[in-house]
Amino acid sequence: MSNLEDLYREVILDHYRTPRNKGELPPPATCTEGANPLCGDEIRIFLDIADGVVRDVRFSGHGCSISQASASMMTIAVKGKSVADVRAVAKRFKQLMTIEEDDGKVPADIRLGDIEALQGVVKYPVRIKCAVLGWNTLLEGLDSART
Amino acid sequence: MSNLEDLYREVILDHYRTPRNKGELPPPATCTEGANPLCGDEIRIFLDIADGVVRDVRFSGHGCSISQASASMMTIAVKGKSVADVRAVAKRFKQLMTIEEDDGKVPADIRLGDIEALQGVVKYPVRIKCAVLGWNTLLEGLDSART
Amino acid sequence: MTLDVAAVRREFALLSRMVAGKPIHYLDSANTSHKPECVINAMSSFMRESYSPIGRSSYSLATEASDVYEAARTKVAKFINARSSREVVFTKNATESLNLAAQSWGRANLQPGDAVVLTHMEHHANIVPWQMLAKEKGFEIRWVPLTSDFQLDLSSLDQLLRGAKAFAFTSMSNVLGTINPTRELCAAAHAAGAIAIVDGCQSVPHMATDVQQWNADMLAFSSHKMCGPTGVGVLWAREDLLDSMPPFLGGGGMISEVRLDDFTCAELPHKFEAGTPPIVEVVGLGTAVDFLQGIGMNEVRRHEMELTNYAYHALTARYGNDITIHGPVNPEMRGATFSFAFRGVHPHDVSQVLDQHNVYVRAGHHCAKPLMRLIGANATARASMYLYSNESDVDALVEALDDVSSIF
Amino acid sequence: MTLDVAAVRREFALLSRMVAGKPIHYLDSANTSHKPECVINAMSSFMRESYSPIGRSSYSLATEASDVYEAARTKVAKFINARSSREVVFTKNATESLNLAAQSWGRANLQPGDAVVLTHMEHHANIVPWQMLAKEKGFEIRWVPLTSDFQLDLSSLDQLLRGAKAFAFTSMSNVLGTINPTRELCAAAHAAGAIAIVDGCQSVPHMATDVQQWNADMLAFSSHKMCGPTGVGVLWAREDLLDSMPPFLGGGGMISEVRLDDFTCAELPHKFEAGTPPIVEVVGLGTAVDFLQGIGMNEVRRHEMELTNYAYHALTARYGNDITIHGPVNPEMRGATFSFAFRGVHPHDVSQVLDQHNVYVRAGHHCAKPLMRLIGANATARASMYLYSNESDVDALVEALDDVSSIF
Ligand SMILES: Cc1ncc(COP(=O)(O)O)c(C=O)c1O
Ligand SMILES: Cc1ncc(COP(=O)(O)O)c(C=O)c1O
Repeated sequence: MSNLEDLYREVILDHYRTPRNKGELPPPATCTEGANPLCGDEIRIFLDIADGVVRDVRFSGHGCSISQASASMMTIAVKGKSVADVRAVAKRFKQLMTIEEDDGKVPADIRLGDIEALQGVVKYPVRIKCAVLGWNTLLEGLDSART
Repeated sequence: MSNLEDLYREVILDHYRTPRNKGELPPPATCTEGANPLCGDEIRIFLDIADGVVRDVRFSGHGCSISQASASMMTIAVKGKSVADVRAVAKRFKQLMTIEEDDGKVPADIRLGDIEALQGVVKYPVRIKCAVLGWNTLLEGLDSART
Repeated sequence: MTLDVAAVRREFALLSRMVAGKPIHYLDSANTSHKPECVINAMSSFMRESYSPIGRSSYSLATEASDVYEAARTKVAKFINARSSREVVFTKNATESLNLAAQSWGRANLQPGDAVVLTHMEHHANIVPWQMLAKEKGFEIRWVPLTSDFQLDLSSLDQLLRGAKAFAFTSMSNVLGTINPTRELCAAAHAAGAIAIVDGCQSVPHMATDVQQWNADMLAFSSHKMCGPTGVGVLWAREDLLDSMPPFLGGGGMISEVRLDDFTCAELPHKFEAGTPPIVEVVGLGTAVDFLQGIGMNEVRRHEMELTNYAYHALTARYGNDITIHGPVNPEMRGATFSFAFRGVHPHDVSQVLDQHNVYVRAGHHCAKPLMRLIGANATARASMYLYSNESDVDALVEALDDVSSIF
Repeated sequence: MTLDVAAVRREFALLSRMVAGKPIHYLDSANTSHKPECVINAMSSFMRESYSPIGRSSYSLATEASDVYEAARTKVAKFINARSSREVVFTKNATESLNLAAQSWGRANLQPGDAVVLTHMEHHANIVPWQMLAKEKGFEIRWVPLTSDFQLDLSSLDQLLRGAKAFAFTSMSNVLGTINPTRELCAAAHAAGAIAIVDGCQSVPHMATDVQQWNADMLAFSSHKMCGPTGVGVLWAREDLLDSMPPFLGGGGMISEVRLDDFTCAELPHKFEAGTPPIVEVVGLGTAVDFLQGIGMNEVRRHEMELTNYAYHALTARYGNDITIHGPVNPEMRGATFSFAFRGVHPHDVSQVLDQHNVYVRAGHHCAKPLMRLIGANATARASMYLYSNESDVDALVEALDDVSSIF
């Protein structure tokens, strides 16, 4: 057995094996596509937003355990939250992934919970792209929903 | 004093300082241009050919001592000779310069005389191109005179 | 005389590197190969003792360096049995070689209504240059499909080639390992009046190459995959073809005359070598060719065939239906490159776990997205071997895959 | 702190090579520079210990190598004060960089009726790519003339720039040594609505570079002239410009998606780096940048200015009217590159005699035929110096020229 426990934590493997909110949402929900050209991973994020709140979210596509688990955990973290809070969670997550600096702008009460299990990814820089794929696609989805 | 005596023999420097047959010939003499892109040398060979004999020859242009001396000596060697003999001399010269192999086809009585002073050039491969510039242009001139 | 793999490995310092106290198993040679000591030393000593501009300066140091550089060209020409070293153009990599073919030959020869035939197993380097030019010129690109056993499907080749001006294909797939019948494909191209452009990246490093026996028109390959340095590639082409082609990059060294209003080109092969060439890298490539020929390309091929056989059986014996190898079974028809799917685990995860065991395989689309789509995979894991690979590399792969099973 | 040339020279093994029992005097650094031990060692150790594919594979060895490769990009970006390392594209040499500018930016932006402005002192690398494209696209090329004291004649610049889309010029002449007012030239280009493309081959190795202070749009230079390896060059360009440009070479690494009918490009800078890059050479270039910055570019410049002064006076004091130096007198306005005519002796003969004294200068047109025609020379002899050159090199040159007098 290798020492990959840091990367492949039990909660991550659980989300990978049994992804939550996997599937699609019919229009008027928005659909946003994302891809990681390096490894060929592709993801679609469906968002049902009303009154500034993410009422429902789904994801589909294919990818490695990290991208799938991250997307699955992401759906749980954002469902039912205000768009502003969702953006804050995403920002905090990117800070965890070390690709954004902590500029002190994310409110202290925004917590990542289970998602923190992904912090082991930071030791494997190529995998960071896998972990953030769903989140970047989510942010694009929020942008396009606004316009 | 350096040991360049092999390259810059007295007869070569003499032809360089006092080139023979330098100048032009009016039409119907042919004029053929040659150039060495590496060092920028340019030469023109004027040929007056009648009844298969090179009745007169001149050269003009600019170049280093080797190219100028070689052209000057060449004019002396070919003037008054039959075209066939001129080709044979040129071939023998290129054999001397090691850029053509001796295939035994040049008649034994074709001699280079003074021109053999140029054999020191062979030790300086880049200068071989200088030495043969006039000769290659001469051969082109013979070709174009025929057609 | 068979290849002594232990002796060969001693030439490759990197292969005895230890990571986390354990030996490494480099199984990514289809991507790039390691460099033997003789190549590294040739480059260092050249830089320490003989480095100088080539071609342009006439002092003794420069003449000496030019001779070494041109001697390397002659070595490369002999290595592929070219008629003359004037047919050997040094580029920066095989990708530039193929772009040169497309931009120079293609732009001069292709019009709307024309067709270029590619195959479904091409590397992006032999696809994108043609797509870029097709956008500009409006010719058609046609694709040779594959059979279910990972060979080119030649049943409709003559039809595809009808009216085509060029057939550009790989001599060996970098994903499947499939060795294509290059000689027959060249003949088919010629029968249809098309030229044959061979992407030799995967075959030239691994087996003897004879462009005259193939009767090919162009061949592209990279130094860095054949024990040579990065930064240099080769385009070989028939001399008359090169002569007829317009220049590709403009600059010093490739001209004969430059005036304000126009320029004329230098002779071959300089016409296609604009600017200061990769001097040291060409010297290194010359040494790599000596190294490979010292061993013998037939020995290299034999060794890799044995290893292919060993690996195929080791993997399938241990994992049966849990592993799917995308490529031909018969080692005679394939190189030592294995793309595989393992128990539905994503290739990225497979390679991550293998990495933990110092088993280095590539995971991804291998720059062959059209092929990936065809075989229904978004990515594969790929283990690829070379003359320095041995059974212990294979054993380590087989063993490490077990850990993939235990995690996923 | 001034540059300790003796210490610097110890880093360059080749400079202490003896030929025929005598030391050598390398005076061809404008052509290509020698390599310090640190660069040679960085390349060898990288090949022995860390060589691996970059970008495409995800195992630890590959990640490690990618990091070193990208760190070199950052070093180069800082060296020229680029805003971001995404603006730094690795090519094979400056010639490719300038062809990239012409073929990608030029083909997308130039139409019949447009104009590109060049100067009379350009290297063929900054002439021929534009001539090639002009043949295809039918735009006009205009030429900035020179003054009698070997400067650009700027009196009619605004007129020449009127309606021009690009102004491409060298920051330092490789023949005359003239340093051009790059910042002012960029401003003039912009005032006319043109982009400014700087050929930095001769200035970047010899003095501090600040693309932001210049307000340039593109800059091309070569590693091999700045203590780095052959096989790698740089194109820097403003990010928004690079973003707007179509790809140049197609292949692996530069794509985001490839389908049978089309492809999309990768992000910067990868969009312009098709195929396996010169991995080891980029690592070497990174080390060369460290080396130069360790010494300090202002120190390099000061040293060369002193040497220029020394050489100018040594040559004219000894030979007076027998020597004609084609270039500015004032060392503040020129680099350490001397093109000269000597007593009417052909440059080829001059360099031949100098070679006999191990004094290595270049003779020829220096890839600047339009300039040669302008100064009325078919060829010149050129002695060019670098941070490792010293007064003894100059003395040897002066002494050896005496022998030219004695033969001719
Ligand atoms: C001013 C100038 N531009 C361009 C080049 C071309 O550089 P490279 O040969 O490295 O492509 C050179 C050097 O030869 C040069 O001096
Ligand atoms: C079949 C094939 N063609 C082309 C290439 C491109 O070679 P390079 O990246 O050296 O230009 C490769 C390797 O990546 C390859 O495997």
